[in-house]
Amino acid sequence: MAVIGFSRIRPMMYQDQITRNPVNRKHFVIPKGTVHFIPERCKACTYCWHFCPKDMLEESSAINAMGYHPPAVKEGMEDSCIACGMCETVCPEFAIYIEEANDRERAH
Amino acid sequence: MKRKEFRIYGSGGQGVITLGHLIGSAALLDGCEVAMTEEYSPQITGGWSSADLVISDEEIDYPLVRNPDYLLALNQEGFDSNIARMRKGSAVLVDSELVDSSDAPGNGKSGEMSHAIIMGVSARKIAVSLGTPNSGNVAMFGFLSRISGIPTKKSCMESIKKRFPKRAEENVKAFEKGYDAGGKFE
Amino acid sequence: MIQGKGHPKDAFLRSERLPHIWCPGCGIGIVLNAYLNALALSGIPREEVVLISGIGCTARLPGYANADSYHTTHGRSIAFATGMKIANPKLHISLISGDGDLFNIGGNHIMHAARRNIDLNVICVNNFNYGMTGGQHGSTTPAGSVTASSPYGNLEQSFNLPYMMKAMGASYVSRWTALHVRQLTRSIAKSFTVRGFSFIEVLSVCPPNFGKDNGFADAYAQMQYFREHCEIDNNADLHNAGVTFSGDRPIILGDFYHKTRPTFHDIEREIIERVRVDR
Amino acid sequence: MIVKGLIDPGKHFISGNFACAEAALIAGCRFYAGYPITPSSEILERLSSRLPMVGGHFVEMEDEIGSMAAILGAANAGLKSMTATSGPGFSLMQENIGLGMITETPCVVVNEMRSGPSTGIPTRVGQGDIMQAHWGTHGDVESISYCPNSVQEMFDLTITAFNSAEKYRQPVIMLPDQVIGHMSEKIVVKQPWEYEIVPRLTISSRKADDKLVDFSTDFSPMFLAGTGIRGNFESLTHDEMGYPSNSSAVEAKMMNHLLGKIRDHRDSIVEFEKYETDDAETLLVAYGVTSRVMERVVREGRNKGLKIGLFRPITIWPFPDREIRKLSKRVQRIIVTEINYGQYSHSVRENSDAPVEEMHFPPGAVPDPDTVLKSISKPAKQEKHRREKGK
Repeated sequence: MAVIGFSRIRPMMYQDQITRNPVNRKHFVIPKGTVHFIPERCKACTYCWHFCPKDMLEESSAINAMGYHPPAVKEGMEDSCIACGMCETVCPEFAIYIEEANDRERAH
Repeated sequence: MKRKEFRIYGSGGQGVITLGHLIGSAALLDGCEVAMTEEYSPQITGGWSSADLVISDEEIDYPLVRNPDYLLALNQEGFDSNIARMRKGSAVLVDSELVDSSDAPGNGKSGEMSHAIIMGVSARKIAVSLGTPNSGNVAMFGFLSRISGIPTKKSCMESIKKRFPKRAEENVKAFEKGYDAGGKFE
Repeated sequence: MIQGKGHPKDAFLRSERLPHIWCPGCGIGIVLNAYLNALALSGIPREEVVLISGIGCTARLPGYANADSYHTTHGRSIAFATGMKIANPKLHISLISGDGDLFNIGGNHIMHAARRNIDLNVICVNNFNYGMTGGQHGSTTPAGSVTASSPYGNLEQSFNLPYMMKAMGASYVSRWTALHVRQLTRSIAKSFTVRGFSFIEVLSVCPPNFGKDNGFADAYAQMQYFREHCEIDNNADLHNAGVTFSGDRPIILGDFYHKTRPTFHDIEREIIERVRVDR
Repeated sequence: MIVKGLIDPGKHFISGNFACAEAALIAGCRFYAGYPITPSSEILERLSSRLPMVGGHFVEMEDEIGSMAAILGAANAGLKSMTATSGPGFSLMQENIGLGMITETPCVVVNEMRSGPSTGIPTRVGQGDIMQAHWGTHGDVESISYCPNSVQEMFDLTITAFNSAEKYRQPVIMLPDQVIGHMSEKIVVKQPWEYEIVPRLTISSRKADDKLVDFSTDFSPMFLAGTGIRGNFESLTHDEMGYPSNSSAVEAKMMNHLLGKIRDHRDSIVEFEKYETDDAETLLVAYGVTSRVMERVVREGRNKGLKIGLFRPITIWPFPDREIRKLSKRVQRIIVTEINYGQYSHSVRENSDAPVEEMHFPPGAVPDPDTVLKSISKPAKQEKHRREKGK
């Protein structure tokens, strides 16, 4: 299984220190992602829309069986996702995930 | 052999429980049933300890000792605290160096006769003379075997060898000395 | 809106049991998410993975993971895991339970498991109170905090868990929050590779109990506090790493300590090899 | 299968505690977790030396709570496991004995009864844990508890206890008293292949939708950690998938399974011994070391012409109710003799048609047969101890 949002983690978990390398902007392609929702699991904790770095999510007017308003992509921001995976990793409910669109094309 | 009861009583460190085990396993080799219970004071060293054995040809129901047929007193306390329960025909074996039995009832001084026969050998002295000061209990073992015939000498030897595989020789010597010393009461 | 069919982690979950029992915004779900990510990263065969927990909100976590899971008695999960790991050292045992379970009722067991250096991966989700019973104070509740059983402010000093576990002899100690998911994931993955007792504290939120009583309007507010007040210092002096929500001191996070020493199993195996006569 | 390193076949002169430890190894015990406590410490000491010799695991835990939890953990990793303790430790273990019951984890708990309550007299005998062995843990359980009265029986019943634990999948209690544990006697050890050893029944594979436990059968196999079953071991009331449930219907189904597996097989569990009961007018009921005293009482009483017999339950639990009932129809009175202030007498009275008298002996000493015989010869004053003060 691919671990979305972790594909760019260097295998540094075996090292003691967490280090960062500078990004070469010439070679770095910003990835694209698609947001998927599983609204029936959502409990509207608000984390995904609060912590999305692109601020592209919001509470929707839809209502699920538990009575919560699951999130939705803001109008006009459908292409804004950079597949960072933040929403997926902070979602306590396994109700949101990202598919990385251009994973193979991306240059390293 | 009918049910016989034994009580061994001494200080912690004298090898009372070990002696009980030696007697018990030797009696087993003689084909007897044995039940042994033990008791000791809360102090590990310096307190008292006692081992009670019931040896019989028949299955043993009540496993505890009430009126010993043989008392092995390895210290004064053991003698004093048990002499009153000794009955006619029973025998009291003491380490004569460590136990002063002169005051005991039945020794002529007191009016009441307990009828128990009191016999003593210097078990500790024997052990010291052999250069193994801790084998006083084994000398008492020899003494008991000589006086009571329970367990037989042959089984005693075997049980000593089994118990002390590395120090069999010195312990057999202590046993022999104790056994010989008991000869004077025959 | 694109509606997904199945979450990529559903294969790792007992997804038929979702949605789970935790409150909206509870950090435990995030820890489960991070744990499953770490498991995928580590490549350990799932057949060898065992999750054990005691009683409490966090203790329900293993029940949602699609692996062998053991929901035991309150506070005794560490002792249960000790027995299981000694009996079969090949198992990768993760112990995921709450602060109340591991450090209040189970405090004695965890310190002895660390001392023995039993090869367990312990993840303690610390929500600063007893969540399941309605938010009473425990040994990790910061002094002064208001809870269901400390209405005038908690009068007791709280435990500083990383400091304590290092002192008890743990081989690996780190602390993150439910918001520092990537670091947490790395730490969990690392703890799989640590031979010996590893301990990870995850500071979490308890919106309806601890959060509400202590000035956090909702789950997000407490997460936001973590975002603003946490400081990563891998070389921190753990003595000063106590947690407070007063805002005057940062909450110290980091990969604090990693030093391996022979485990119980290493030494035991040597003894068994030396004395065994049955073959 | 012959395993090297087990006790040699033949005659041995060893203590009850050592016999218990050696029997455990024969029964296949390969994990021991415990905490030292008089009078059971010799079991722990013996196994600390013996288990590594046969490739087994030994751990001295921080307390009895941890010990009980650890043996359940080890049992779920596939090893036959045991712990031994005495009163105070047995009280601490009760919580996790309940865990073993609801999760159907086989293991053996040896509780050597000493004087009580609380710390009591650690080095002296008592029989005050009889009710605790059944009703110690909260909730409803059916206990299997064995009460040996000799070192040979301590040896044999330890093997039986392991077998029952495997067969009925629950913690099984050994309930010797201090005297039996510390007493040394002759035991005869048979050749290893002469002992019936019940192996563990385990699930070898499972599809996602397969049940984890089958409540409709009494003997369902157990899943072991690390075998790819992906089961859920649950201390909460759970359904056949192993998942927790708040439903009283599920609770009823689970309890029916847990209690039923013992109740339905009561006949193959219950063991007892009768001595001179055929024409007895007075029936003594005694267990453990007390039964040895009463055997002497019966023997001496018969010599004096008293029509007196002895019934000795070997399984304290399940209670030998039908056997007591049957005997009670023939005898004039039943006297329950025990080293406590009246525990087993409750169950005997409940199942007796004859009047039941209690003979209590204060914990700390083994009763003297002569005294017992004297008081039996006179009509007994019922429940003397309890009433003295009130009058």
